[in-house]
Amino acid sequence: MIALGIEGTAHTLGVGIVTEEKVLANVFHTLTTEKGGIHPKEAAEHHSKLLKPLLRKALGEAGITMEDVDVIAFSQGPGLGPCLRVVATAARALAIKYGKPIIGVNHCIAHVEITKMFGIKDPVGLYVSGGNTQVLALEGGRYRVFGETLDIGIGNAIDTFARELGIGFPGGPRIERLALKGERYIELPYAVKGMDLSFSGILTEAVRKYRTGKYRVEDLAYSFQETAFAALVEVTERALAHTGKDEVVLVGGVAANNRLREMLRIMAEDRGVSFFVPPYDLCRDNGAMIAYTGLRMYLGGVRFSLNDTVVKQKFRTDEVEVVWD
Amino acid sequence: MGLQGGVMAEEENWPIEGVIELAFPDEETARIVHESVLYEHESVPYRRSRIEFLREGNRIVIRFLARDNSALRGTLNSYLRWIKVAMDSLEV
Amino acid sequence: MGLQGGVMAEEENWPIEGVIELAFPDEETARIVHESVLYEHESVPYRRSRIEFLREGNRIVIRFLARDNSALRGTLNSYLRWIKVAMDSLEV
Ligand SMILES: Nc1ncnc2c1ncn2[C@@H]1O[C@H](COP(=O)(O)O)[C@@H](O)[C@H]1O
Ligand SMILES: [Mg+2]
Repeated sequence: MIALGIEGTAHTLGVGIVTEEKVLANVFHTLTTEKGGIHPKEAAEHHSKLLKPLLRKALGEAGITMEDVDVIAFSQGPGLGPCLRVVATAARALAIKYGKPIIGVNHCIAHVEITKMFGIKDPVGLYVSGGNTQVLALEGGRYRVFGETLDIGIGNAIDTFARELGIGFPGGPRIERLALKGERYIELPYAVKGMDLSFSGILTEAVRKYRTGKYRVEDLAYSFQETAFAALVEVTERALAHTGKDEVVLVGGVAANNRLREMLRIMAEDRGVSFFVPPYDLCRDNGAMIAYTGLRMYLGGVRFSLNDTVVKQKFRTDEVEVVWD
Repeated sequence: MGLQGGVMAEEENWPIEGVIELAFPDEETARIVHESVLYEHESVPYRRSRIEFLREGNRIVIRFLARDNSALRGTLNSYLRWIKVAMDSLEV
Repeated sequence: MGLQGGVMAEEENWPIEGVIELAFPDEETARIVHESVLYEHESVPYRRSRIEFLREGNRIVIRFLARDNSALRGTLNSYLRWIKVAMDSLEV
């Protein structure tokens, strides 16, 4: 079967086409602004302009037409209202015109589900992106959140710090490069808060220390990463211990970071669990993960009426009954 | 002009009123576009604007009241964006 | 609905038509806003949208035709922005 998925929860619009086994097309475009941050209506406008070209590009790359598609999936939430509404409207129009089933997909779950295309069975997921930071895993028929950020996403924390240093957006790759030249660890607040995470303390303190002019930026970048990532690894390890699962996956835009990969791999090896990171185009926000999750849901018997397609800005990870696994 | 229809009440609080009609090549296209956007329409909170969103044959009719200029702009931009997206999706 | 008035011709090429009416507290305000915006109105080139921009008593009436959705949005946003600017300057 073939599924087409449209992703558009935040600043990336993506269209993916997949089968149960492989990705036939996965195209996207991200709205970038100089100042960083996103204005929801601007992002919605971006998505509405790019929708047709991206749909055409994806169909072209997959070498199929809309008639060949069996299921239409879209990112139903969580995300920015105006962006979600664009994507849902497009998915409905396609579904009605071509008479295909439509499935609304939870974005956070899709980030983890796509790893199953690579043989992963039942992982603990560390999902790290600009706006989201979550440790999630299936338990009792739902994806439970075993820890998440109480304030900003790890990606946003890094980007904000980078902007403060005047090294532009997106900050992640640049902070990573700077951190390689770090030599000295500078104390920053610990980010684990009970079960959850908080990155605003690290950010505030790193910025304060930077402004004193007494610290090397390389050391600050290095310390920022070490402190924040240690917290992510700790919460992930706790979820592994709690669930007894033997697979851990790293997903989301921040999964690009080699230091985070390394720290997680070491933890996984220590525990004797397997560790997997999907190819980056399937880690970042993308349509293929939406298509794939929609397809799995459909094959597992999930059906949506048009009434069920209303967007959910605050769509919670544990709201979805995982009947398809 | 004087609009008819359900949304037209409390004139003083809604100093802006209007209608936009969009003609489509055929009734089927109008129906798909209308139905695709209808679910967004139904989840729009009533606040500073009120909207009727109807299909009549091959036309979509948007009737509106608004408390102020910027409410109107925001609302019309949303509806026109959704309509564009639905129309574009039909052309792939 | 069927709009009357001078701009309403060539239906096929102008699949979008509409009217927006804005009521002002009094005729004087409507007159000043209308006059301020009129200069902008008169310098807008006829291209993918056509606009009639009138005052009737305490109301400003915008009647329009557009070739497509984005032409309509562009035009409406301009007019509503000019009107807002004119209104804002009356309040200083
Ligand atoms: N090498 C990297 N290290 C850390 N963060 C990164 C890296 N590459 C990208 N990011 C971050 O990933 C986020 C975007 O991912 P997403 O929100 O999933 O689209 C941004 O906050 C980026 O700064
Ligand atoms: Mg994401």
